[in-house]
Amino acid sequence: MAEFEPKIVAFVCNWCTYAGADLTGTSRIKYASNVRIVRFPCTGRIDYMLLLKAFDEGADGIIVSGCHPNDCHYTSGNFHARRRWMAFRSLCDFIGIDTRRIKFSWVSAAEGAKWADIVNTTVASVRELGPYDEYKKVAKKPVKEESHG
Amino acid sequence: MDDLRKRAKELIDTSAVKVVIGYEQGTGNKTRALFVENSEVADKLIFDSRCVQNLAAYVTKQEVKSKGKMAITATLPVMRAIIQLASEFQVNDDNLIVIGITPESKIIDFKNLEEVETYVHQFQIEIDARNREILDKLDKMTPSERWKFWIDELSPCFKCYACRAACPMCYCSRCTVDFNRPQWIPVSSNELGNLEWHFMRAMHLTGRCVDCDACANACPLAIPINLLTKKMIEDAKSDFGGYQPSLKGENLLSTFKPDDKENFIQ
Amino acid sequence: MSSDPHQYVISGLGGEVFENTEVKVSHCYQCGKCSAGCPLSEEMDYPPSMIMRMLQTGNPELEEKVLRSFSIWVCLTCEMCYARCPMSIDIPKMMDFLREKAIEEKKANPKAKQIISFHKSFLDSVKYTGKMYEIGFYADYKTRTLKILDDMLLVPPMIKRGKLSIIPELIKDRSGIASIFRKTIKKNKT
Amino acid sequence: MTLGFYPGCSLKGSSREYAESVLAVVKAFNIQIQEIDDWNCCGATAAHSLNKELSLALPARVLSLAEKQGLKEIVVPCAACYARLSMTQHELLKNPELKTRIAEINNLEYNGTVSILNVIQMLDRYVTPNLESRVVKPFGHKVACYYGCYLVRPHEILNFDRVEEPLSMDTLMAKTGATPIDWAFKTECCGASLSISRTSSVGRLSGKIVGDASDRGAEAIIVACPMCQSNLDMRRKEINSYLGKRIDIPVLYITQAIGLAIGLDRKALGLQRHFVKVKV
Amino acid sequence: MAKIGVFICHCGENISATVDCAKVAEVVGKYDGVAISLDYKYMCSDPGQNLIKKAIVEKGLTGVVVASCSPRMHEPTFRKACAEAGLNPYMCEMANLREHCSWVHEKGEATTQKAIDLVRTIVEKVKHNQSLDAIKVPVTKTALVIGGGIAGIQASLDIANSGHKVILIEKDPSIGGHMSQLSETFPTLDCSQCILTPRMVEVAQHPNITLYTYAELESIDGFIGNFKVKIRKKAKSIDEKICTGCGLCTTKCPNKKNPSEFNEGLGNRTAIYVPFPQAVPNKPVIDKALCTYYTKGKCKICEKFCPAHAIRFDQEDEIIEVPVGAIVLATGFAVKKTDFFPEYGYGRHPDIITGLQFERLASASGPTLGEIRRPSDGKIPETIVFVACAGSRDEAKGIPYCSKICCMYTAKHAMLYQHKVHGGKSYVFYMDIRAGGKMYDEFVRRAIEEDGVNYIRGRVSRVYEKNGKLIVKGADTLLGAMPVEIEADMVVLATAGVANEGAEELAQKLHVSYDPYHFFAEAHPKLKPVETNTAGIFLAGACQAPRDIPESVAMASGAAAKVAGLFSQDELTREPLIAVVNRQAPPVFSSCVGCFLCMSACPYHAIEKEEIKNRQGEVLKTVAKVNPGLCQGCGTCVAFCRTKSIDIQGYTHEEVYSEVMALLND
Repeated sequence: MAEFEPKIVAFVCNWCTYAGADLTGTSRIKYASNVRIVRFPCTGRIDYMLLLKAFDEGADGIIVSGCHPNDCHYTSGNFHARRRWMAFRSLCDFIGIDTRRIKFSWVSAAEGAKWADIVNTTVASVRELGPYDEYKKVAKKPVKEESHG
Repeated sequence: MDDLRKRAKELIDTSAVKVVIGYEQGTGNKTRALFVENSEVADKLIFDSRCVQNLAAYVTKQEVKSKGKMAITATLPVMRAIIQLASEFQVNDDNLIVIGITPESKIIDFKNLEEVETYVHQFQIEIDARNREILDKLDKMTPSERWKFWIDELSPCFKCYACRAACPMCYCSRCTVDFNRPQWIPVSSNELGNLEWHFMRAMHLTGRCVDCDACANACPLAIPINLLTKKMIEDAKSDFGGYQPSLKGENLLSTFKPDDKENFIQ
Repeated sequence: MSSDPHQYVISGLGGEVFENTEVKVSHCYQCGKCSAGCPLSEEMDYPPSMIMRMLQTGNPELEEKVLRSFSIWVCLTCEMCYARCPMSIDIPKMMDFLREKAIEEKKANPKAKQIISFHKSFLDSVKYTGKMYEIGFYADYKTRTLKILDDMLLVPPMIKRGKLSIIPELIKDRSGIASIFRKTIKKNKT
Repeated sequence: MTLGFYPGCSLKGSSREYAESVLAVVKAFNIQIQEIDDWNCCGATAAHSLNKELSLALPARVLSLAEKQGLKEIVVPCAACYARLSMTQHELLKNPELKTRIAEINNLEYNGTVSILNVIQMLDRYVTPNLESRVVKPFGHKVACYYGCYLVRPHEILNFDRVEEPLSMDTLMAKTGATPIDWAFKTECCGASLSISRTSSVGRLSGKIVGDASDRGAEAIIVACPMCQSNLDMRRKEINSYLGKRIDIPVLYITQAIGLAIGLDRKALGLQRHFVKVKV
Repeated sequence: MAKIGVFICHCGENISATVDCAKVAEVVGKYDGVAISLDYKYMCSDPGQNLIKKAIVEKGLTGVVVASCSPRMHEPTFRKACAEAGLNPYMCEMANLREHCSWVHEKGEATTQKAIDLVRTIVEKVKHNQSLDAIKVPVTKTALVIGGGIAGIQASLDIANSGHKVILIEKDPSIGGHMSQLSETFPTLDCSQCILTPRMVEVAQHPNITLYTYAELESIDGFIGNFKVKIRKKAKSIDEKICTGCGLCTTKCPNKKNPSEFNEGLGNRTAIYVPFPQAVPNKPVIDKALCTYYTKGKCKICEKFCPAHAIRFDQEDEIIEVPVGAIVLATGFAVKKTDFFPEYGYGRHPDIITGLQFERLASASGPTLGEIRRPSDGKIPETIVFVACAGSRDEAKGIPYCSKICCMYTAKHAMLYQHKVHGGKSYVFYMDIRAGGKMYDEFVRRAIEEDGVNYIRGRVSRVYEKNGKLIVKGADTLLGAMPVEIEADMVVLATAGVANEGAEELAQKLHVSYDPYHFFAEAHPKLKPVETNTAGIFLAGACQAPRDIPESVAMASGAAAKVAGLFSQDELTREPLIAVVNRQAPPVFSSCVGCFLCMSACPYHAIEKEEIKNRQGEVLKTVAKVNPGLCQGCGTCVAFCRTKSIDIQGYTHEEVYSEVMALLND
């Protein structure tokens, strides 16, 4: 049986992680092709509802990534985002959303290798967890019964 | 109770306010909100342990606001809500007088909101023992078990929005749930729509909720949705050192500290 | 650390040093501050910074010289080098490893015989009594090194001052201590 | 709370006056103290020179025993033992695998709950606050406080005082009425671990220390380590022959100096046991 | 109905080697609203761009998706091309098929599928895009230069000479900075003050320069072209207009024993003082922390003697507010002091000094009038030791970097010593000699070869005093790390160059990034060395990293050129990717409830309150409003708004929502 290929959506900021992922490209570092990047001006712009929407629409895992603390292009967008994520993550955990499927990271424009690593480890860990059937059932998304190989 | 009625009459008679918001005897053993606009009606005012509805929810309602300056009988949760609303520019000394009621049913005449704030700040927001027990029980579950718990609990919700109407903090003129470009939250009352609605509401109340339980009390299906906000209060305490409604307007999620501690960002 | 794609790779003895002590010999930029501050460097055949340099080369001949050096035995692990190293290189920890390795490979410098005997006598005392029984240890050490007369002048005044006990104070759990030695040091090595 | 006491081998043998003076001072200040039952040698330099696991297993056994015996805090007057115990604590807490391996060797678990004090930390915590009011015979001498190696190094692990130019002993001695001198060899090594096996080096290393203290007018050298004391005291013949002159300033444990200042009996402090006569 | 054009680029073979571009074009071409979909070898080439322009005109496209490299690379190129063909440039977006797909994945179906997904996502986004117009903002053509050292002086003069107004502020009583403290300068040994003072005077006299000494930046508001800065002019307790600078007060002041900052503590100054004889302005200030009148309430001797009656004890700090269009940061550096190096004994022995103190000893205007004498007893040292890298390249002490200037000034110091003390012995302990620069290495060689300075390769472990000598313990690593001990009379430490105290605070005030050592960060290490990541704020000199004089001057001129370039236009054009608060019927309303939590969240204070009134002028509602000049477009407010009343152009709710939807649903 073919290995389960998780769908991973990445929400990243334009100035650090998007640029870092560009550097992964220019450095020709290979990583898993399961990830799809959505670009935002800043992690401060990333609405938590979008993360839920991604799960609604069938994502198995999510990456949220931006500038390291103190590196924010807008000085403090990432600090706001960090607080919001802390609250968001608590609530997810309390409601029973599998927080292992949401990876938060700081990837700077210089950390091309780190980006590849983040993607690869996320893909591997989500693959290990299997498809997010629990959520898909609630979201009335098709669940492949035998998909976990 | 006489003090309360006297004070209400005085405020109306001197035209200090146009309306006094309080409680009256409702049907059965219930109490309901009373809007005193002339001094005769003031005799209907009551206050006892049954009066748990958070009257602060009325001060942002257009119908009430349009009457003119208001006075409100306020227990501790109501006072907290008033301070939070003031920090969000919804009420101020020009349009609201607070008649405080202590746990011993004594009246406090507050001169201004600053005094209310000082009073409120004597007390921390604390989760009661019964709910703490439930939270502890939930904490001990696996995420999957919690997921099942919440899907089950929330599934009967038919989105009557009584919780929203009862909540003093849900005063938005347009709720996210009513937003349709894009449709963030499914309108239908299915499992997903219910989950997302209550999830979003809990997020919106993080750092703002005054723990008055009005939402859960208002729910016709007795869904314990207040557990969500209580959990957020608990976590705010451990993650950010807690919060208090404050006239300075420092909201928990709209501010930050550069050294906020987290342990999950890689 | 796990996300560091650049694994530290160095072959030879320097690599072994890293695996066993996490000391990266490549971190040394040869400023010489360790050698300058080492109280024993003038008695060493290679001062600490030279040892670092020799390991950096990865040259087997130089590595052999390191293991056979007197330096590693005369090092007192006084930690001065580590305290002042601008790169925080834990040289004493590395020295411990090199000593262990030198004994294992039977390459210990002949001049270090006395020092090694001292350590072994010391540990034997601990092994059999759980503690360092000074007279027994002295006797053992003197027999090992045949330096019977050295220091003997100190013994009577020490006994007079009550500084040496004639009877060893034994630990209760002697089998426990013996088992610790059994599990850590293979018999043939001591 | 009862303070645990790990004397270590020297304090039971060649440096028993250190133990005597520590216990005398502790008693004078009404501190509850209890020797760790069935303790063993920490392995000292010998163990870590020859075998890494042994050098961790021996101290770990001591810590396990202390923990089992309900001791939250132990005082380790010997600086070398203090460093060995602290380094073991550090290594074990840093590396869980190692912790498991050592527990296996020792047949004893250690959970890392014991806090390890050197003698100065112990004095600072329990004696210093009341010291000045207790002084009856101010220790009115110029003293060179000698810290040696293992009280301050490795600093990353011990995190005690400053690694260069430490001051804690000087501050403490000043409270007894002494005048601590500023000198250059506070933390230079005396060569103790080569004391027996390479006596020639020791004359030179210790000689520089005693020489500098004497040159700068010290009337006593104050130490907090049995190795340093034995070396500077018992090896005075080699020291003097290295220096080419006779220097007879005594070497006192800090607890002996404090004991004298608060009027304890000289014999109870073990002063008669020194090789260089204590005339101060 | 949308008419989207999709243009898939092969990027030579960079994309097409792993992505089946033709297939992508084919699949995407079938999507709703896609009017044309084609692939081409080089989209960014002229023919490639012409393909797009032609399609826009011929097909009447409402949106364009270029699937090629990273938008960070060519987004401006393609947006410009679209604009040239008459399509609003913000209707053009890019899908990143190269950096995020073809370069990072192996050739195969999964990679082509990912490319399809990425393009589809952007197509869906463009369907929701709106035409936007660039924002134009006016430019205030006055520059603020912070710091009056050589970098600040040079930047001020260059900007002023290009015809623009400059406000130069300096926290000390005089401009001149570290350079005014130096004796001679390497590699030419010309006198530092001789070349600096004419510049200082020029600053003071330039009609375009307003100089505020004893002044600091209080606060800043605004954005490029439109900053509003508040400057705190600390009270000098002197009426500068009346003071003639005669200096009588400084001779009469009874409070004389205060360590002089200018002489690095090697000399004293009075409480009312001019830091040094060539100071600009050459007028005294009263140091309130030291003055007997301010501390004890009695004295006023200076007032009694002042012939011009210029003393003003009641003077208070003054805050002035000025509009400026650009800012040059030239706040310089400091040298590491205190007991950072206890093993070297600095601060414990008076004859162990820093390199900057040695400059004062060697300077003709210094406390010893240029003779090298020991601070302890005034004797001329017969043996002197220079320790390089005292603090620099020391990871354990938190300064892993090379301070860059020390190798050169240490060689200079040793040389000056040999010139001044005949028969003296000098030693330099070094690890590497970094003398990259015009005539630099020759200079060091001269010290060694001609002046007989002894260079020993090894780091000093310890310095201590013994019998009136300073014992320096080192090792000669070129002799097998042989221990070396030198009995010296004086030791000079080349202490590390570090960021100024308060640099971090200033950077935060200005929203400028800084490195872990608190040096200000340039916007790009190679291509934007004088810009910061805050538009309109530039860097000059050693506030960015340790720099020598020629480099500081070059940087200052570079920053000045950037400022002049900015001032050459009357208006700036900014991207319209900013937040807006919605407005909706009837007639002008908003769903905003006016909770203003967005206000506290905004890093730029760009959110204001706006009253919505009816025809009678009664306030119906107070809502949030975004100041387009201040908003930088981070969108933090957007994610925060509960009523979804704020949205950000270019990344609207609908745009990002449709992106996510399209990503997961094919």
